[in-house]
Amino acid sequence: MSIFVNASTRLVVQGITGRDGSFHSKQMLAYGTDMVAGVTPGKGGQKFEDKVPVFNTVADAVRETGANTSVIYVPPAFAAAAVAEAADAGISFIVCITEGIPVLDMARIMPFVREKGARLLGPNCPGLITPGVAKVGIIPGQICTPGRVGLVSRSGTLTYEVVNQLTRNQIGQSTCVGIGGDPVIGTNFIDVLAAFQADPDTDAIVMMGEIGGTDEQKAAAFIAQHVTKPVVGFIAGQTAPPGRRMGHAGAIVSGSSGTAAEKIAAFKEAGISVMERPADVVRLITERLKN
Amino acid sequence: MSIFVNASTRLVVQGITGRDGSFHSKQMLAYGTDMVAGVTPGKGGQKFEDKVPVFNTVADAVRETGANTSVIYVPPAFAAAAVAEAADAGISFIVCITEGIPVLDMARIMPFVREKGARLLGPNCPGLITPGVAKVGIIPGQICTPGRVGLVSRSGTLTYEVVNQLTRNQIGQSTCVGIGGDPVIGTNFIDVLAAFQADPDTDAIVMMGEIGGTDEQKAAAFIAQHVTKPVVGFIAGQTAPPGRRMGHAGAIVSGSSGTAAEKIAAFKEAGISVMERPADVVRLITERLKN
Amino acid sequence: MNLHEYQARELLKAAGVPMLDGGVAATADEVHAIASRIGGTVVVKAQVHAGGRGKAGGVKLAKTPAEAKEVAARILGMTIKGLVVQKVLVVPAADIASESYVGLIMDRESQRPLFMVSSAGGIDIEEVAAKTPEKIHRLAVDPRFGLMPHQSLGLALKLYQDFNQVRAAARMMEQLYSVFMANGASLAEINPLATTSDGKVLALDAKISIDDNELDRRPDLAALRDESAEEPSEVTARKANLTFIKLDGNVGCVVNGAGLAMATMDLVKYYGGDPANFLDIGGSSNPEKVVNALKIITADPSVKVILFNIFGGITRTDDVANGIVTATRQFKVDLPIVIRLTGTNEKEAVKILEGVGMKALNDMDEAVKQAVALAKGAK
Amino acid sequence: MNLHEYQARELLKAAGVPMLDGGVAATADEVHAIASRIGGTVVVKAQVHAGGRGKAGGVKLAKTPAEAKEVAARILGMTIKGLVVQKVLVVPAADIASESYVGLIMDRESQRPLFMVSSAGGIDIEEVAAKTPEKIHRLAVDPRFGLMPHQSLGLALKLYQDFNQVRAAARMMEQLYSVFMANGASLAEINPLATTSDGKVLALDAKISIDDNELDRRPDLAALRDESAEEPSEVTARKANLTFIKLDGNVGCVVNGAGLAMATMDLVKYYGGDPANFLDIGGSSNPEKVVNALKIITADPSVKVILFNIFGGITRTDDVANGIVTATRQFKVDLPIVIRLTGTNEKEAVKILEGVGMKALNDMDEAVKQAVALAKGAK
Repeated sequence: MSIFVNASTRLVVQGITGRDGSFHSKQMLAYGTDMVAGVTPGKGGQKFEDKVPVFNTVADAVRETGANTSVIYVPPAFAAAAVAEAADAGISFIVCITEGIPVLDMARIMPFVREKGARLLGPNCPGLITPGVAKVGIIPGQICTPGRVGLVSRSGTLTYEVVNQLTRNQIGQSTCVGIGGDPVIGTNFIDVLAAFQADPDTDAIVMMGEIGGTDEQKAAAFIAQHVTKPVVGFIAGQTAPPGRRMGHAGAIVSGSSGTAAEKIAAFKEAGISVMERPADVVRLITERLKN
Repeated sequence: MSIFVNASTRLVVQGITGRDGSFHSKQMLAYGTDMVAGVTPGKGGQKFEDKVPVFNTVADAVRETGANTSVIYVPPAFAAAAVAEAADAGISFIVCITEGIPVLDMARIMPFVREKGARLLGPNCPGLITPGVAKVGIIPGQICTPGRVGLVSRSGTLTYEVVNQLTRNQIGQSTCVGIGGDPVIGTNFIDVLAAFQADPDTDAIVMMGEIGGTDEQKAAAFIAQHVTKPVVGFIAGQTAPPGRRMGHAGAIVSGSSGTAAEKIAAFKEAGISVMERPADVVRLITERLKN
Repeated sequence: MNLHEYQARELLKAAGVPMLDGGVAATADEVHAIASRIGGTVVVKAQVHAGGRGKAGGVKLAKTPAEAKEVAARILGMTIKGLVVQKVLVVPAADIASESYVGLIMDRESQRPLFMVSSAGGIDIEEVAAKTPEKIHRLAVDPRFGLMPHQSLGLALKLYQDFNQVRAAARMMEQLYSVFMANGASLAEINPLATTSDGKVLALDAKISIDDNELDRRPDLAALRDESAEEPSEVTARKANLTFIKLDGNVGCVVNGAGLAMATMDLVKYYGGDPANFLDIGGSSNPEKVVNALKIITADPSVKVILFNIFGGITRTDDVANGIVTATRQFKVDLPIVIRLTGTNEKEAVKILEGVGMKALNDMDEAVKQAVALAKGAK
Repeated sequence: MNLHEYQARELLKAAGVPMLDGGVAATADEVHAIASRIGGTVVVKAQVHAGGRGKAGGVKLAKTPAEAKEVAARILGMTIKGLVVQKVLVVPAADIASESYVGLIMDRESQRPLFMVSSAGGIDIEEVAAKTPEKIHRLAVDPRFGLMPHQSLGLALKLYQDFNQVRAAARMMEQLYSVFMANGASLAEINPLATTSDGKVLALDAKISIDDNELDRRPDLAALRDESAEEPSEVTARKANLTFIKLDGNVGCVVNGAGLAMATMDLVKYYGGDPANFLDIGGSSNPEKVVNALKIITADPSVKVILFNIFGGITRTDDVANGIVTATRQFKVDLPIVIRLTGTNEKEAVKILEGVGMKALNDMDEAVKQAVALAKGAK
């Protein structure tokens, strides 16, 4: 199968009539995603591309079309509210592409999303794709091919780079997931790793991290304990300058952690094969799948 | 046994050094309640009545004394915060005596109390008493006697009146509970009725209602469905003038409900024996316990 | 505490709710000035804490300042449901195309602020609710998250089709919610929420009630209380921290606790008497309260007997006894007093009363029977 | 966006945080005036967005207005960590009895605002945290309920024994939290939170950072940005909506996406080169951004080659190609440009570039290798 999106995904696009929303909605439609509805307040009753009904509210869309998954392209000032709207309307999987959402907006609505039992992917993420089945977000469909490698990444375009390497070498993907790099996100590495571990159609996992924070170290510890499938990893930012300090508090919270070296060491300790450059993914995955 | 308070109740008094708090704490102590701590911020380290240690915070009290039940006598402006403090400190049963708490304060903290898994009784209630075991609140201990009739009431002094009638006629009580009459309360009739129904040491229940709202009708419906023990009921306010209307909204919310006649009818329909006056409780309980 | 319409308008206006500019006046001359400033037809509205003002003649149209003055002269001083009109609000007459209803109330059941909205607004909203409840749409707001944008939009979509009107109404609900929460309201209503023939959405009338428990910490709101618009005996009672409601009988009741007070009135009736009032001296004990209670009750000439029914809990019966003794020393009480006391510090109380030659009963039924008999004997 | 100390003080002061009255000045004469007004010994503090001001000589005591003027003349214009001091804050010298630390930061892990407090405050707080982490007390605030009174009291009890000081500190944490939430802060710190020898609790220094994502909807906060206190190339980049960090190498990089940008720099290094910068043109595509990116990179004389690495997703590669074409028409680019483009609208992009005689590579490794070789050849 795949994780999070599959053949029963019924997608509603929030912000379907906006510049980015309409552009990517066309691409998602072209890819064959089962897009059942769009939402733009004030444009209820229209049809997008002459086939997708547009509603004023997500609640209307869910009631009329049975949508179960949403993808959000609304501007940053309204995006957190759009996430809450989707969760309140009973959407169980929400993908928020929007970049630049105030962090406190997200901190305020995340507990609501959790209480409603919804899963949020993002924000500020490229979404995800289950090649050949459904594309939800902005990952270019043409670089993907169906297969049995699961991919999870904190970044957008770096994900594409690695997926592209895999596809060009005939290594297909079960699902490719971009979790986004914002301070407050709905789905983290561990959530995705657990889903891949449980997915019978994923044989190996590629995990793309970055410098900063300790999410990669936590994911490595999770992998050591709970993931039996082979994992290949990458950390971007080995040559990046140290980030600006966020007062004393930033230093106190993060301590000395967050460097590429520390993360790579954690990966190695957890038995993850570490790529030195994106193109290494092919060799390493091939090796790990052989053993 | 009893409900809510029993031999394992370890009580902390919030506001133990105030006028009402100290007066009633002495009475609770005299009754034999296992009062393990008091809390008054700024008075940590003192001893109340030379034996009960006073702490600055409920968390300190819980850590040092293993308190599991709290009773609150702090002034109205701080009382909702005191409830939240108790819940956050891990107190599982909180009794709030304070009258005059702003309703929105309670509306804001109730979800917190629920999330913490605590039960709140009140506010603006007389508390409860398990005769011979523990008194938590302000119900006069001398009017109670141990036995097998459970009592629940929306009002304070009316409860005493009825308990007094029972005691004078040698009908003992398992637990007497005053739930309070505020718009937002932590424990309602149904919660208490369910507890009495489940309590092997309660044989019959006395329920004291008032005009206004629909809680008594809902309780009656609950009794018809879930309570097999005999119930005797009273509704105060048969001759009271109708309450002031709260705008159109008040009329829309409550519709035509809330009169004594309607409540008495609901009681009768649910098989509850209805007292015409407080003194009737003795005759009715005796009758119902015979059958 | 109910606010006057003009006070509610000020709170809503400060929050940005669109409404017509008006003015409040206590004299007909002031009304003339306001109507002149506004120009055109105005509405003169009595500011009283009573529903059905319009039907009672307290709301009138006036085409000219002179007519407004004339109308105001009639309304000012008028009595509506027992309350004298002291002030009027003067606003431009609106060209109304439709009337909606928006109400927000603290709901006991959900324990949350509850929105009720209907596109069938106006003075008959209660009839709409009773006969066609499906026309009232409800939403309980979770105070942890506040009124979320999709919720206000969802409510507004129940009222309007035009999206400019939808957005305007949604914004007003957010403003109404913020006024409600920021001022500790128990009720906030806009009725009608009107559209004008040129498509604008406006609040034409507003009603706000503040939770009395907020007033101690909000002197700004407490200052809005208009005592001239209240029943004098109730003002006195409130100042003494007593809950008092005047009734038609002759047995004056002084009870601690609302439930017991009602049960006492019921028992007076049960034994053939008629209660003169509901009076709850409340929980915390304070001899001064008893003195004030006696003052209020003895001021009512129809009272023939005073019945105390005190069951001590947080109220200490000795405090009540002391209050009775103090009161009878401060002023002469010519009426018979029947006292029933039991509970906290009962022994001390009985001693105090016996010290001045008064007797305390222990049984409620007996005390009520005695009081009823005395009231009948006095007739 | 980091606020200056004097700006942070103003936000905290408006919320009621007690602090010493001071003044901000851009000239030594103004400092003299402020010091005269204050009277007594003052502290003159450089207002720059850099830590370790004190150690760099940017914070000085002055006993008289004349000395304050003299000190200010030295500090104003001084360079601290590459930033020129444009303004100083002048405050009375406090008689400090103890120094505590209070910090509030948006915490990734709990996804909540996280308080960190320590009675061991002052400039060495990071060392305290590293060596004796048990001296730092933490509390994540649930934004659904806000900072509850028992929580602020609990934090304050970690700092003080004296209950007046405890209450004062608790109140300041509530004020700090409200400033944090009301202004979309990502950081708010008071360090030191000092007690004076007469027992008062005061905020002596404050630091606030605002989430950049808040600024669009908060022009009041955006107006606090002091561009004179920033690296000029970074100001230009920010205005063009680019993320730019200058580095020491000679391979100028233009990449879309932070992760790919870092991976590109890593690959430059991997193939023996040195990146001249980190530059992320971001998600949404806009030819103008590319023009600005090229302007910023070509302004750096050490750059020998420009490397584009664009993987189209939300960014359309044809937009980027158009941007390159536009830029090379607007101004002469003397440097070799290596372009790698793939993804969304790739075919159109290649066509656009070929139309002006430019070539686009498809493989990242190949492009990086070419760029590194060109940079080396140019030396």
